[in-house]
Amino acid sequence: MAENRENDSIDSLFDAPPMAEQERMLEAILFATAEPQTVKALEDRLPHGADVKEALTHLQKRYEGRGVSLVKVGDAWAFRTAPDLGFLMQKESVETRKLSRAAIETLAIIAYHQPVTRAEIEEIRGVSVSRGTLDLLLELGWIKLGRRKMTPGRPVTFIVTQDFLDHFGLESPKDLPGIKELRSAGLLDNRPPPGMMNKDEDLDDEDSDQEDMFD
Amino acid sequence: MAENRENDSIDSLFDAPPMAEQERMLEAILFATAEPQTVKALEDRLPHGADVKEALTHLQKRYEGRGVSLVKVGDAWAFRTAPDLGFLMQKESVETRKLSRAAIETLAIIAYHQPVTRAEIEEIRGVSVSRGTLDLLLELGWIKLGRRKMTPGRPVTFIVTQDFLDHFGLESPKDLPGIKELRSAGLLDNRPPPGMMNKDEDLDDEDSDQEDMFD
Amino acid sequence: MPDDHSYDLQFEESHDVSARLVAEALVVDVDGFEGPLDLLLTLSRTQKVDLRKISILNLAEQYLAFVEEAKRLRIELAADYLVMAAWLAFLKSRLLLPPDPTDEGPSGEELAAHLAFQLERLEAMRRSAARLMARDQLGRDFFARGQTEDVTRRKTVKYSATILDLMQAYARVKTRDDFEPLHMKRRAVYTMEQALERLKGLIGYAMEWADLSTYLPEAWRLDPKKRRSATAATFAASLEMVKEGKAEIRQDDAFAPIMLRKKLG
Repeated sequence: MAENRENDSIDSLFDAPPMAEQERMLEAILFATAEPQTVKALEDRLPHGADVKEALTHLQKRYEGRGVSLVKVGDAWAFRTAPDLGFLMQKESVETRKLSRAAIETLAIIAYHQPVTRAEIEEIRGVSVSRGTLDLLLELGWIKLGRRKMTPGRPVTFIVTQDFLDHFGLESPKDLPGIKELRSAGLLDNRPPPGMMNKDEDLDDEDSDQEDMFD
Repeated sequence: MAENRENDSIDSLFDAPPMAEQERMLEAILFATAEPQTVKALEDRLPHGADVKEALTHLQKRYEGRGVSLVKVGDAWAFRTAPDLGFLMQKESVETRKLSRAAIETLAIIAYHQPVTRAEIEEIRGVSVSRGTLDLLLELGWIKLGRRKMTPGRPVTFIVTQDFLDHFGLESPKDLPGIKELRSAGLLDNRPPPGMMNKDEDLDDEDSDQEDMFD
Repeated sequence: MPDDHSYDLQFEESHDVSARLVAEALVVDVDGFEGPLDLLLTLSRTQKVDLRKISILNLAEQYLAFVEEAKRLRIELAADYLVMAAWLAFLKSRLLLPPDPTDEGPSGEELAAHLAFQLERLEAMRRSAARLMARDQLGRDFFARGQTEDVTRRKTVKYSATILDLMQAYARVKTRDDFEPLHMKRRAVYTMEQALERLKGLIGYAMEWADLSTYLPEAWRLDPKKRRSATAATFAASLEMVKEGKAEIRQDDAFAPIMLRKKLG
């Protein structure tokens, strides 16, 4: 008996730590390691005699339904975000930008002159209209393709959309104020010195770097 | 009655998720990153109406005694492995550059006396502080520039960073070992040499600054 | 100054043989000190008392003995050690002589108290530094998450435009027609008078250097012929403005853009 007890105590010196402690250890290792860990690798790290498989099972259970879960990746183990919370790993930001001068002018011309072709827009603006400007307006859902013109080449036309009307609080494109009204509202005479309002806006007119502007 | 019920259901549409769910979300976010996250940043990422502070408290309690724990670093939070399990992580441990005695003392002086000017550090150590020492501490990200002192010449001050707190496992500079005793013993006072009393008008600056050094 | 540090004003003739021995030992290793204050702190430990109860007078004696010893051994001491020695000699005399009522400066007691404070503070900071470094450290004793998951950033850009923006834009386009038909009809010639007229209106706003080409009227920018004419006219007009002292012009290199701005000052 006495001998037995002695043996016990000697054994216990080399005993593996209690299961709860093994679990803590695995938790810390799996948290801090950069790679998923195989059972073998975990066994090498834990004190001799630890039952890694059992501890992993306990740990997995403990994380069930939590924000992260303990998952098996091939033959290795790792903590991963709970699948239903993946959306939290995306940072969404909304940035409000002003439309470039080229875009707002093109939009205005389409609104006032629809259906209007690209060549007509260019004629009215006096400068070419970049593909990027039209694409942006199409993407915003403010303009769409109208029917083709019955002129040579049957060019496509652009018209404004219901979204456009909604956004600008208009019932119909006919509600847009006319030139006379614009003038009497003082909008036609307050012309800022061209090119001096804002350097960036001025550059837009070249439309060359239109694309870059919206990156 | 009917109206009330309607309001209720509308309100519930905008209700924050239940606390347990908020806790899961924070758990996922904080597990996904190595950097401490400020309460503000966490609030931005959780659904509107979430009570981040309360959820953090719950989460912290949940991890008490585990292999990883939720710790507060300044006004930010992070999961860190329990210090008693460091021995398991030999593979992860990073060999830090051995700091010179001058660097260690300078760091301690900045931590305990912040915001502190270079001249004040020199006054305390009794020797000049080399540019290299401050550069090293800046490079480690443990100190940064604070606001200028309102004394002649408006000298820059140094303060410790969140990285410093994180590195030494401190929740705030108030938790620096022995800081209370040092303060009550007057050893953190900015005591000018006798005969120079009038020159230093920033005397009472010292303690009031302590509070808001992390803004 | 509150006098919460006690120090010994009694000159102790019996000053420690052991302190002398320490001083001699220190001399050999003078490079190991980080300056006079560090040395004073080390010397003060030989008094084997709480730093608050240290005898500054005794310490001054020790330091001066140290410096003497260094001189005897022909050891070159850095200037700040000698400055400290001179100051401590002064302090010693202040502490020993009865105070001179006509003297305005701080008393010996005040100076001694401050030195005691400095020593205690340095000692405290050294202890604190050691305690700080003894703490568990990130990456050594505790660890951050190893497999971080990157947060993907999804940026949504919302464009804003009001009905007013729209109308102003249209007005801008239409006004261009109203006010510039002449240019169209007279085909691709932009006169210097026109350019001068335009530049006079614009130059007041041109605080920064800007490429000459940005001063061209919009309708004259795209068509190469028109552009050439407008560029020539605008260039001539800008020279005119420079001559009048209203503008400054520069070109950094041959064929580099010609830059124009308002004459400053």
